[in-house]
Amino acid sequence: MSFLLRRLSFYFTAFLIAISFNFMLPRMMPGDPIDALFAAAQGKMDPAQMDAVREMYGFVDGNVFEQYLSYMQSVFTLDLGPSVLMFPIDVTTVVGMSLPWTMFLALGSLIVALILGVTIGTYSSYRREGFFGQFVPPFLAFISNFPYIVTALLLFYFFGLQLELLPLAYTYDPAIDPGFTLEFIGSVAKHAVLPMGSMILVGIATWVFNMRNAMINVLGEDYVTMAEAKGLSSFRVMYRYAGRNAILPVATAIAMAIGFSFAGSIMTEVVFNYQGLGNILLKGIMARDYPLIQAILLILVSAVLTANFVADLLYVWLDPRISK
Amino acid sequence: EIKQGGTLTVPIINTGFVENFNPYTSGGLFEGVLYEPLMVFNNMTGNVEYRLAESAEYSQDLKTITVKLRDGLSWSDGKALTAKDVAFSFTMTKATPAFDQKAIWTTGNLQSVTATDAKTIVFKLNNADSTFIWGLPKYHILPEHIWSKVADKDLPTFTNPNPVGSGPMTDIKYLKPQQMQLCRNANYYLPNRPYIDCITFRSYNDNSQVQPALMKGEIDWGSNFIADIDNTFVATDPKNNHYWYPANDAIHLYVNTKEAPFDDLNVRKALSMALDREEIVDIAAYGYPTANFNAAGIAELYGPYISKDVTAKYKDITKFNPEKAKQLLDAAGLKDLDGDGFRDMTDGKRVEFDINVVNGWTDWIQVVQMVTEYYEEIGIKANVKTVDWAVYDSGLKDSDYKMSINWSMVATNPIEAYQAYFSTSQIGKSWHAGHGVHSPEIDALIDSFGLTNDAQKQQAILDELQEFTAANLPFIPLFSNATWFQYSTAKLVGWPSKENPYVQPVWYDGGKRNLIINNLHLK
Amino acid sequence: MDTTNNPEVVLSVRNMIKDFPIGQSSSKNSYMRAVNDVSFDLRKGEALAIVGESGSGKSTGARVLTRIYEKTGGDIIFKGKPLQQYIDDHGTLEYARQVQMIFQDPFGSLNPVHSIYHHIARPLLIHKRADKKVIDKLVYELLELVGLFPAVETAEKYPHELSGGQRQRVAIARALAVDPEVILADEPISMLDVSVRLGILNLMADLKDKHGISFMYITHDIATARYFAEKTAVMYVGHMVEWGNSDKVTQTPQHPYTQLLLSAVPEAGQSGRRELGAKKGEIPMWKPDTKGCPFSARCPRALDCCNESFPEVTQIADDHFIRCHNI
Amino acid sequence: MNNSITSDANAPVPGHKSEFKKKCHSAWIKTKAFFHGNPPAIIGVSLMTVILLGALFAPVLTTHNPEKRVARPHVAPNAEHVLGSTRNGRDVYSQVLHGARKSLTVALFAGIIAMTIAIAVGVTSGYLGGKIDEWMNFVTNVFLVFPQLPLLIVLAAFLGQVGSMVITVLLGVTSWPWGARVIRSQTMAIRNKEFIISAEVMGESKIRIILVEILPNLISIVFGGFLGTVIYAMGAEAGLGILGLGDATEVSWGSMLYWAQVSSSLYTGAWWEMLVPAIALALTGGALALINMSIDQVSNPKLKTGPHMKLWKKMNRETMKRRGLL
Amino acid sequence: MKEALLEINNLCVDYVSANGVARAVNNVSLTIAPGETLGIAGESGCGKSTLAFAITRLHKAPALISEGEIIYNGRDVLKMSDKELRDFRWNDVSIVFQSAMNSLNPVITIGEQLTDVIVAHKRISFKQAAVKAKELLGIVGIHGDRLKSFPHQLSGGMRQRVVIAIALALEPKLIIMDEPTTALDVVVEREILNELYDLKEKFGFSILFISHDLSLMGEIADRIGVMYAGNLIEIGDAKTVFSKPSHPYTKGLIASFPTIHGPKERLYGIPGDPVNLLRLPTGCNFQDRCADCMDICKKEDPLLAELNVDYHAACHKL
Ligand SMILES: Nc1ncnc2c1ncn2[C@@H]1O[C@H](COP(=O)(O)OP(=O)(O)OP(=O)(O)O)[C@@H](O)[C@H]1O
Ligand SMILES: Nc1ncnc2c1ncn2[C@@H]1O[C@H](COP(=O)(O)OP(=O)(O)OP(=O)(O)O)[C@@H](O)[C@H]1O
Ligand SMILES: [Mg+2]
Ligand SMILES: [Mg+2]
Repeated sequence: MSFLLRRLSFYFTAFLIAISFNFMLPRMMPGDPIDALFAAAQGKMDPAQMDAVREMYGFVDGNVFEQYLSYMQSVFTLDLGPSVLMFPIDVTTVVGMSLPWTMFLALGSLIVALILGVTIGTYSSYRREGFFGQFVPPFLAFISNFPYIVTALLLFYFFGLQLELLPLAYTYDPAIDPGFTLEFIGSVAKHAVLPMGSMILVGIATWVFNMRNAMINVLGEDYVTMAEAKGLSSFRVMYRYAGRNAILPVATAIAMAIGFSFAGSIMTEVVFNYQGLGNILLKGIMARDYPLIQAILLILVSAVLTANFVADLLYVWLDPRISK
Repeated sequence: EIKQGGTLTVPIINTGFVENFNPYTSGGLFEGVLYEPLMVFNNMTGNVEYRLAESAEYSQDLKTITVKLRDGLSWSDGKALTAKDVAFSFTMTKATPAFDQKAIWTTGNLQSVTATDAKTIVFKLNNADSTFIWGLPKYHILPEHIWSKVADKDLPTFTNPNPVGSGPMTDIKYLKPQQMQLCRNANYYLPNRPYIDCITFRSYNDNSQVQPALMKGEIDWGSNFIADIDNTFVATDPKNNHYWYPANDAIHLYVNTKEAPFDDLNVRKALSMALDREEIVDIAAYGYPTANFNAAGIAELYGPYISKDVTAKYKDITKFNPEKAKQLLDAAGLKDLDGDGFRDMTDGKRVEFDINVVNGWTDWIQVVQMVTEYYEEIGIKANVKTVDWAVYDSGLKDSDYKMSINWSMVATNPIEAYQAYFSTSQIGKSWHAGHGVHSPEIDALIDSFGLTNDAQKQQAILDELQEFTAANLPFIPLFSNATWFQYSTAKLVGWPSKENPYVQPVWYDGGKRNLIINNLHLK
Repeated sequence: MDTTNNPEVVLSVRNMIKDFPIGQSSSKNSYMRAVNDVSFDLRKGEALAIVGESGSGKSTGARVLTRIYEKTGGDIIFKGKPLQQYIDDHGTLEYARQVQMIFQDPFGSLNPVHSIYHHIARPLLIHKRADKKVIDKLVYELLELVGLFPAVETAEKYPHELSGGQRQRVAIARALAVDPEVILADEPISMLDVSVRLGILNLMADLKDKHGISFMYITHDIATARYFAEKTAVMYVGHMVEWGNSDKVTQTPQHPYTQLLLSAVPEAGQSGRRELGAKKGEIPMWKPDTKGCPFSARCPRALDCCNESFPEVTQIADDHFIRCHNI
Repeated sequence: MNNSITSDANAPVPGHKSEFKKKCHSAWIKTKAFFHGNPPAIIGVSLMTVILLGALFAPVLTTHNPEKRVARPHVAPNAEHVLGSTRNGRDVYSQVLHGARKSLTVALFAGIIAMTIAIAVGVTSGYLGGKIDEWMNFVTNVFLVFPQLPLLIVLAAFLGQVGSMVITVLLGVTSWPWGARVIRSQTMAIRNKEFIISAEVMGESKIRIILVEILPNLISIVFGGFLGTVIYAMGAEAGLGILGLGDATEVSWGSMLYWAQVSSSLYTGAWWEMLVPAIALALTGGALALINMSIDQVSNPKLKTGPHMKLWKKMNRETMKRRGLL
Repeated sequence: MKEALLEINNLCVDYVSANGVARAVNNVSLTIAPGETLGIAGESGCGKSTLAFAITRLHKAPALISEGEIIYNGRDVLKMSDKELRDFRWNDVSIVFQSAMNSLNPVITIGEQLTDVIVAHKRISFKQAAVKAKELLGIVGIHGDRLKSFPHQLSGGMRQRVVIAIALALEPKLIIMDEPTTALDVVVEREILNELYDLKEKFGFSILFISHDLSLMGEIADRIGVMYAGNLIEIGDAKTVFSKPSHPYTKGLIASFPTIHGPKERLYGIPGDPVNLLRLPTGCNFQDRCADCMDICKKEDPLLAELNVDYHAACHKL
């Protein structure tokens, strides 16, 4: 138990550091949202109006320490103020709108890539000498080194534009009303194929290699040989005796991968105009929408920390050797 | 015989739609759609298209404007739209400076707005200003019976749920993050208008996504840069896919004349002569914009106002003539002293400067890249400097640049552009005034424009300003931007076009799009 | 037993205690006592064998002596001076030179990325035993001394190119390089092939006899203890329970634990089930405030007092000591 | 004893003259062994060699100035422009070679920075342990759980236009924690190895133990981590470039992709502008990944494959036949 | 001699490595009778474990059983199909691995590791198997509650017993024990040996007992085989191998063990180092270390010759 407590306190401290950093970030950088707003308006705004607008958005200078305190307060009350980009809508609302999609995209692709990768990794290490084990992993290493965006663009171009097989944008067909209907779910699935597909393509190799390395270490262990000597079926040996142990080191990597997956989703969302966090993050950055950027970073940090914590729990659960 | 019905689909570049129908904070999404303007100044035809207003008149001393509304106006909820609403709409922005789009209150020229009767609104000004009226369409006419209920301090964050407007489309059918639809206003003041039933906004990230949407026929009206449009868009359906790119704002290279060697007029001339504008337009901008050979600071957008004499007189300056440019530079004493292929100042220091351009504005970056190549031909070392917007912005305003690419103002009348260019009061405030060419006479000349309502006198002033600009050359003209306008006649017709240029087809201008929406109908 | 001033005694340990923290809290009971009240003398040219089962604190004792671990209590007297004083006078490096350690694992005690030459040359350089110029010769001499021929070729090899026995010889040569007074050999042969074990033992015996080096020989193989060492000490859960002349300890064991140990040793020709003279039981974890005799739980002769106090030292014969309540 | 060692210590001895030669030889043998029967290594290293040579000799190999307009926009590959021209009329072939220089430099230096920090933190923390370890480990973990790429995007955007220098440093200082963690755990494993303890007992200084005794044992994971970081940095540079957060006027693979994207080269049929840098990236990344994979095969003895496996298969087949099982 | 339970004829096992093919087991022939304990002794790397693995055909690449046959009850193990092999394993021959403590999967409860072998071979439910498992643990002196424990929660000795319990699960005819007690303390070792004596009495299985501890071997085995560099160099009844060894290596080996009780004198062991399997000399493998090496030893491989009834050794001197 003290193990978990210690981890928890670590996460909390890390969280504090992260959000403090989050606070400092915009204040260290040049330019403010109003400038950006001006750039976007390309001169259609009267300069005399700028200060008024600045005030409207709440960008008035003040004591940094006071700002910090009120920022902290806003973080813990989840009241992050209005977004600049979508003024006067609350950042919380904006984020709440896109977060589910990003979670769906990032976690969905992570899970699919994980399952596929682990399966392929297990198999390719079991049949290491065969064609599969010799060629599939290097091939995947190759595929996954296309940058996210390029993979996404290529898929977008070929499947969306050329073959017209799959939709080009959005999370679902705007003509359909969201709800628990087959039509809606189908539309969501159809719209997710390309963005998820590109993320899976890029992500899968990591798991193949992680799993393969872990498996190969485990396959040499005595307990696997013993399981074979016991006359168990090779399926049981592969999954219960070898895979079960090989998944352990892979489990720690999952938490880490969540950060990467979110990063990947930023890129893919932009390409596929997927209404997720990444999409608005990038727009928010361009617009210097600090409240929005801060909120999204906050969410990312919390997500990664939570994922790490869950991974810790998972590890404790998976590995009985860790003291409880 | 005009058919009623049909839906217009347009792309909106944003991060998704949210429930905010406040016209001042929703990024211009509803101007001319949900909210009808008082009038539209049509720069394409030179006419004033009266919308809610029936007329607008200046008093003799140019200190009073009397606006008369049409008969029988009503809000979409059926309540009458009166002069009181209009007066309220203008007064409201006094308490909310952020809404004061043209700073009519903040800069103090507007004294009062009053509704003298149900149809008449009177604007009283402190000083005579014949240009004041051009700012009126920027203010949204809002129903007093709704907006007066909102406290002044809450106005900026007021999201105006269940909006009531006077525009052609006021019925919000649905709003999803990626798409929203507005349908016709049953109480629209024009009979049978709009012809179309609904307008659908689709959200896109950027041009690169609008392009495939256009190609696949998902949208009817594009206002975006589309690469290689003939092949990618028109070719997919030549009968219905069209584009028309009339000239828009003029793009110049701004030169800081306070610094050597740009303080030498001949050097500026040489830098202008070194450029092959046709080629730049052709390569860097796919040939869509029009090269600008007018050294007078304005371009095709202001066509009727351009002085032919001035253009002719200074046409050599804008003609591609590297040999002449070299001669001028030689004469200016900029010679290659150390034989590295680049010219040096008389003190032996190489002439080398950066051309500022905003990071990410790729069309301009390409233009500037080409410019540097041309300058290299005449032995001038120029570098492309891509900077963040904030840096670019303050550079122009604080005159902290040697050369910077920039656009001129799009306004109802070129005088506004000249105001921004030369008024001493604009130094440090506008991007256009940092070049260092100013004089009290010019200030006076510009100010005199607003004191008259006589078109001929005004033109004379403009001619003089053009002459002054061309003679001093603080801007090296490059080209007129294109007005990006792609349209599909697959479903709807009535678009403005080269053949029927009834308005400049700018989606992002509420008044102009209002005219177009009113003109579109089923095929 | 006070032999502190005996010139023959090189290293003398008095009531040494070593605690290890367990868990996070720092209360008294969160320590385990790996070594408790251990005293012995190590004479010049003499070997002391420490035997005892796994986890009885043998290695810990040796590691305290080489200052890998800090002692918790007791005194270590080196060459007539308390250890701290000796170090103050002569420096850490000098003590490190005088007291060398040979590790249990010949596969782990040589750095796989360095040649044998490096392994032998480094101590010579650290302790400035030789000039860079003449160092080669010294290295070869050392290798030959421990029976690694041809020395030049061996020196160029890497650890993985040597067999276990050869590696252990390198480890010995490395210890010898700095001309130590004391060598602490921590199970130096337990990982070796049966056929080469004896070679190492004989080599150490030669070094002891011919070069006067004192050995502390740690093992749980009581037969080799008797074979190699003049003196033997038997440890159980951090305590010395019986010690003295090796033959006496192994031939006439008096402590019930020693007897148990000896009775368990397999012997050819004694086929069949052999009852152990002790109860089954787990080895206790010794804490600073644990009372009694550590063996009491398994002891067939346990008395009531065995749970109360740790027995005093009793001399039962010439050079034969035991700590037991029930002799 | 004392005498036996130092007696004729002054006599000259045949030195270790041949040591260098021998080292070279053994290095050669090791290299040969590394490649033998290790197709990933062969493919990876040859690919990488080609790419590196191309980058190194870019000025000689290129046909055009990569930063100059030398053709009409979007000229399809032809004899004059083997890989076509960009929208801006630049020669794609020349650009991709020159771009390699920038992209690889960024990636390599980011890798070096990251690995240096990782080694410093990892080894110190793993070896010294105690409070120092606790703190360093904490810092590492904090860095580790930070979502790096989004952060990078934000940072890059806030810094405005960022040149390759800034990207290098940003990538370098944000990519080290993973390596540090792996190195730390390896160091902790090695720290308790007897050869380290015996060096300590011998009186080696801490710094020497870290540098001479521990570090060489970590070579393969350091190198593996380095390659991993390089791959990552290359992808991240490209990603930032494509998002327009890099310096579009520099010629790098990232900026090439950026221009390819803004000029909609795929839609306009100018696939070469997009695909060439993309494939260059993928090839380099793939090559590095293959090398990394082959290093794994060498450093992890259980992964060892080689020509002997072929022999084994052959022998196995023969015996199976003999037993009538085939 | 009784009908053999297991008969190994001319078995050869090769390890194919990058540096060449090493023959870890060379032409080994032996038999094990029902109820007999055969000890295989020999130093590290001489091929004992390799031989043990070969019997249940556990070798994977790069190891290869290249020659010979392994006849169990008239069937050649090497010719069995995968299914037959799975049935044969553990039902007929079970194996206690060297370092048996590590042959338990650390993340699976010992209960499951016990029951799954029963379920895999018998048509019974997990519940019934669990009852049986509890019984088995009781046999080796561990309380049935321990079924839910993970291996790390048990001491080394207990783990060793669990492994033995698993080996007994299907009551096989032959149990191969590869150095089952080397990692343990003498006291624990003794406890386990006692257990083993009892079990053997109860179940009557044969044991192939592998160890390099000759004293232990002399105590437990009926017959002893001694291996050197892949060859079986001497095999015969335990007493004779111990008291009157024939092969110089066996002699050396026996002389390498100091005893507790005997006279204390200097022992000489065997000089030199074990041979490298990749660079075997022509002739006898032991020639370099042998005090009585003759010319013929350098030319010809000595063959296993019958010296006595059921007593074989391979040396040119004999
Ligand atoms: N660094 C340490 N921290 C905590 N406990 C330790 C440490 N080193 C040893 N111990 C504990 O101290 C006790 C004695 O260990 P030590 O290694 O001295 O035993 P040993 O007699 O050498 O055993 P072996 O024969 O297995 O080597 C053991 O219970 C061990 O767990
Ligand atoms: N996987 C392998 N690849 C190559 N050679 C191997 C492999 N496994 C074992 N060997 C070699 O085969 C020989 C016999 O090994 P084996 O494990 O059978 O020895 P052993 O007699 O059981 O030794 P120990 O007493 O140490 O267990 C050794 O020389 C060893 O180096
Ligand atoms: Mg020990
Ligand atoms: Mg073995």
